[in-house]
Amino acid sequence: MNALAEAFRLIITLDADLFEILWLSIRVSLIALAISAVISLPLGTWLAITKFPGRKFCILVLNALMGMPPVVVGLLVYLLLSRSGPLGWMGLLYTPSAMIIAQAVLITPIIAALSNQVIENLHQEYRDTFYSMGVTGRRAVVAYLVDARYALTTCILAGFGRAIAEVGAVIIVGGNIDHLTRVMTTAIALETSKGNLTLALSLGTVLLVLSLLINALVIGVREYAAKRQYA
Amino acid sequence: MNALAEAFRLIITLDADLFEILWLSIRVSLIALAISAVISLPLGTWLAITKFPGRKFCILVLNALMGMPPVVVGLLVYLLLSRSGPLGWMGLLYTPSAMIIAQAVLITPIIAALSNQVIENLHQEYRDTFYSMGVTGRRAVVAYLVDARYALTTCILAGFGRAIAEVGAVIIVGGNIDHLTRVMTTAIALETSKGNLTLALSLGTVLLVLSLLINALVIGVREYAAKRQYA
Amino acid sequence: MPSPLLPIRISDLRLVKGDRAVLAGINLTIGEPGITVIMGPNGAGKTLLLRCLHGLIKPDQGQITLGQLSVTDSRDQQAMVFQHPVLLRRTALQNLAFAVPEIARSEPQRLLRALESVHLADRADQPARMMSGGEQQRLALARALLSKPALLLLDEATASLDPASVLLIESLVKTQSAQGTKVILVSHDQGQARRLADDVVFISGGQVAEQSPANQFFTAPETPVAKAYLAGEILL
Amino acid sequence: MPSPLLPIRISDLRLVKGDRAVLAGINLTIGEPGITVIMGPNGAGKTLLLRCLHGLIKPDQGQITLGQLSVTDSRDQQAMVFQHPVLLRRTALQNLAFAVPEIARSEPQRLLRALESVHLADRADQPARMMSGGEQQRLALARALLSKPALLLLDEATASLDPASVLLIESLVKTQSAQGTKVILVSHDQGQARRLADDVVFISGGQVAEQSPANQFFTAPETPVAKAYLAGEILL
Amino acid sequence: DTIIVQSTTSTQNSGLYDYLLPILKKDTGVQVNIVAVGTGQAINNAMRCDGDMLLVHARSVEETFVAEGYGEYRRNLMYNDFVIIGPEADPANVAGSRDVNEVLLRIVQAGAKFASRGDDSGTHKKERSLWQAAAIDPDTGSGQWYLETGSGMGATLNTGVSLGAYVMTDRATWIAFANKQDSTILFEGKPALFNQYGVIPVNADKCPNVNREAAETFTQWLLSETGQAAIGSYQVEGKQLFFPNANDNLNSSIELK
Ligand SMILES: Nc1ncnc2c1ncn2[C@@H]1O[C@H](COP(=O)(O)OP(=O)(O)OP(=O)(O)O)[C@@H](O)[C@H]1O
Ligand SMILES: Nc1ncnc2c1ncn2[C@@H]1O[C@H](COP(=O)(O)OP(=O)(O)OP(=O)(O)O)[C@@H](O)[C@H]1O
Ligand SMILES: [Mg+2]
Ligand SMILES: [Mg+2]
Ligand SMILES: O=S(=O)([O-])[O-]
Repeated sequence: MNALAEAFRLIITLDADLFEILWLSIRVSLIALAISAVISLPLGTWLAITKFPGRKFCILVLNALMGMPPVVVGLLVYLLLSRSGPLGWMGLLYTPSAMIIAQAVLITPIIAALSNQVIENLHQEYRDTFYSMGVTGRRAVVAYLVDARYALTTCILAGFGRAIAEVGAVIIVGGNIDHLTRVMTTAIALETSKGNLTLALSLGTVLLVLSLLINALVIGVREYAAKRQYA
Repeated sequence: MNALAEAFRLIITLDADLFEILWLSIRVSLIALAISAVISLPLGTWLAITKFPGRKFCILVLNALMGMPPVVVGLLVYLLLSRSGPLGWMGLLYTPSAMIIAQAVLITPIIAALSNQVIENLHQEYRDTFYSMGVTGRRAVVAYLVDARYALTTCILAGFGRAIAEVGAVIIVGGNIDHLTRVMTTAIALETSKGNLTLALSLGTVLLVLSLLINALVIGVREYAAKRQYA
Repeated sequence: MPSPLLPIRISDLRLVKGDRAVLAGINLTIGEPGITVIMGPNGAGKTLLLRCLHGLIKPDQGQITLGQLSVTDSRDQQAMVFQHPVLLRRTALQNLAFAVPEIARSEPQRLLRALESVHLADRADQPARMMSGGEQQRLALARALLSKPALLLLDEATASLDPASVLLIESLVKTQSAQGTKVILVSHDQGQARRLADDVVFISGGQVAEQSPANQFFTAPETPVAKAYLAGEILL
Repeated sequence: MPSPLLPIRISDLRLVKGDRAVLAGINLTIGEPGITVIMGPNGAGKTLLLRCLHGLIKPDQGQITLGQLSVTDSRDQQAMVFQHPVLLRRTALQNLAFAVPEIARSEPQRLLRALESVHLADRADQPARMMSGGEQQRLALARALLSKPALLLLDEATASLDPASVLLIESLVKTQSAQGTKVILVSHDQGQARRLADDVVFISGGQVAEQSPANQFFTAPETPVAKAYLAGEILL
Repeated sequence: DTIIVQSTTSTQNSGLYDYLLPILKKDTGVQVNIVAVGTGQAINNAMRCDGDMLLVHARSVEETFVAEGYGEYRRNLMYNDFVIIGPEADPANVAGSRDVNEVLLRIVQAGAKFASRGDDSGTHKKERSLWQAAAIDPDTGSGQWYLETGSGMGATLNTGVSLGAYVMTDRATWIAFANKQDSTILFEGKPALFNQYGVIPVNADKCPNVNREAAETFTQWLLSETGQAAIGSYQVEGKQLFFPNANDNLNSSIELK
């Protein structure tokens, strides 16, 4: 198809504009992922291993929030950051920071809910032993995260996928402003609305290639570490 | 906030138009989920338990496809279903069927990649026993799916969340036609572009409530079944 | 110094699973230090009783006190080795370090000595889950002993050990007991019970059938059910 | 009718993990029907040897043939009970039905009889993972016996059974062996080995140290290492 | 009878279709499904035969579409005008400008922000032509003061209003827009801001699947007395949004209000 050839051309010539957009996409999504992971992984783990009334309900809400429409997240963050909003004084609207916030909000429930499930499975195995050794609280959370690290990479990659593919939220809070907040997905949406389907598709292909590379990197590191450890 | 009050009003009055849109959202996403699950769960399972060259690469691709931008999926399905596309004769463009196809394409890699991880964990436990009992192929896939059913619900809910929250793909192939292909997310996008932020947010809230109810139903059934079984 | 968790008093302990009373009113007082061996047929409720003592299961009914303490309050002073020990996805040494982080920080050599004591010194860096069944059981024992508990619960802790390892573990347990740790040990191995037991509790069908000093139990069991068990005749 | 998988020939079997040769050149021929007991210290390589025979591990080097067949081709005719049996997240009866779907369809009563034979008839509908250690082991045995294998591999299959259950299982194994199934059994229980073994293979440090008829092995072991093991003296 | 109209967004966002289509349905029985997208996408979709009619406002593109045989013919349908909106405080003081050139010049000189659609739509093309007429190249300030949102009119207004930027928008979308905050119309009513909407039935020779009859019915209804009257009677907040002009095919000297 034309789009593939065009994508190939885009990748090998990689002009400054495309590079700028690509790099912003990566930066925004990775930072959002990092922020989200720091919150969501301990949260998901803690919910898996701590008993308190309302725990089931929290997990339910996390699961439901996986279905939070990006546009809604975008609007909420927009209202928060808009000049008349509570955080308006920070002047973050229509900056990459705003996009990072929106993406982090969007993927936190996803990573939390998925990691909750992973840790719950491991918890069935470790619970008695940890109880017996008096391992609770923070130590337990860290131990679970460490011991489930391989399975958790899939949760993290799911979060990354959602972040990098996301358009509805970032376009609202970022504004898709050229040379400022334009990322791959908003560029694709723009080309689509211009009717440049081939260009849109080839940008999509470039993004997928990028996604593939990052996934390959992460999975590669995981496999390498797993192999080294159990050699 | 106003949006919450408005959402509450929308829910209790639930007029025919809103009901139509809500119902279409649910129908499209659930059918897409069903189609996708029938493909992705066995696929993810099969990839977790079958050794063949290129298996790792397939899993890598699935993981990367979790980051497939909805707009790209929308475009691909559009090109397929467009009058001048290969399946144009079926006349599916701008119908709910087109939206179902797009959503199913979008969430299949997600459910497959997540279930792959879940089954891989169970496989570590069952592998030797299944090998010893000569359980392979279809029987093994079914057995894994049955025995991991509780953990798999989270994967399925993640897929559902992505489907119901999705806007980029369905707006391209559905066209957001009033009384025909307008779903909650495209309605929210429309209201946002009209500047009706409050209405958009309250529609978002309604969608979240719906999501919460469906999640509660699924998780409730899971808990009930788990309890009955291990009473 | 006798264990501060003595006497252990269990009164009318009941646990129902489905429609079966798997613990059907256990009344038991363990007042003496030393080693108490719990015996009884498969499914008698030995593991469940140990789990109740350790606080892993809340019984449906009944009371347990250890010395002045409740089960919860005594948890820190207890250690347990499970019938199927669960080791973390780490090396042998890391498994020990994780169990006793303060010791790992202040006296790391003690971890190595603990490994030596169960003859696993050369396996320090092997992933624990890749060890043989007997090696894992020995590692779990070393882990439990490191915390110097006041009460040590062992659930068939030597079931898959070779004869020499069995004797090794027995001597470690005896040493520990001599240092004041109260040991409660579940075993099907009569030889082991004879070698270790100060007294024996015989459980059957979720109830205590007999509690006697060891020599009396093995020479002249009071109850027909214990007699039959020792002769290998009880079938549920 | 003797087992079609005889003789079992193992030549120069090697397996290296990290920098240790955990199987260091095993040469072994098992030609006679009946029950072969494998003994040896913890970590000797007994489990790994059984897993190689069953095809669960591909050795780094060496050959195995069973009768005319390779390991892979004989898989259908083998059954194995693992040191820690894994049961599915289903009821006891469903576990059996899953293992032998044709029997479950054509003669479902056979499943119930199998449960009875290990005295678990009244547990048919209990989730298997909620059973006691000994109950699980008995269920795993019933599962392995149902397929009427030509070769039955048992890895410490009675380690956590009570004395009566041990005798029960032993008699089931003997019956099976009398019907032509070749049995290879790993055990640390010398009493059991004496009761069951037709011949004994003694493994130590990943190598076969001795292979003798049972009465000879127990009365006059050829190798010092076996002698020490029987006396409870070997420590790795 | 059902047809699909590939349409510009302003007509949908302003509520025109919600008003017209029920009347049409009653008059002719035709069911019209609106797919409202960017101009480029609408034309592309129509070229791929995924619509029976095109309703946009980018005259030169529309004429090419017909010239290349994708459309049967093009007719003027209605017009309104573009306006320049910005914060009430009007930091660049554009309100008092004499003409559009001066508006743009003042914005640049004051260092104020200007939010552009940046999406090659009819509106965007119009805006670019204004910059060109004023001999200013805004691209040098892209990302600094010239903000190309690459989005539809509504999204661009959301952005512009939130940033206190100036925006050129069609009047209909602005009147119906609900998130005005403290922005308001600062400049309007010059012939250079004229905004013509056109209607084109898709050519059945290129696209055999089109519902030619119903498309023709709809087109003729729009151009008829009834349709034109209906368009003229649509109001939001007491203001007329679109002015029918099917009979004027020169539209050179329309009087703007
Ligand atoms: N969660 C549960 N649900 C139903 N039954 C259970 C559950 N847990 C234990 N049981 C039953 O309770 C009985 C006692 O179990 P327990 O594990 O205490 O036996 P045990 O005396 O330790 O036996 P063994 O010597 O085999 O280890 C068993 O029959 C077991 O099947
Ligand atoms: N994957 C592995 N990586 C490293 N070492 C391993 C691995 N699997 C087994 N070993 C080592 O190989 C040796 C033999 O293991 P095996 O399980 O065969 O012992 P065994 O004779 O069955 O002992 P036991 O009586 O304790 O069950 C052990 O020392 C074990 O630690
Ligand atoms: Mg037990
Ligand atoms: Mg072993
Ligand atoms: O309605 S537009 O053509 O300006 O998108």
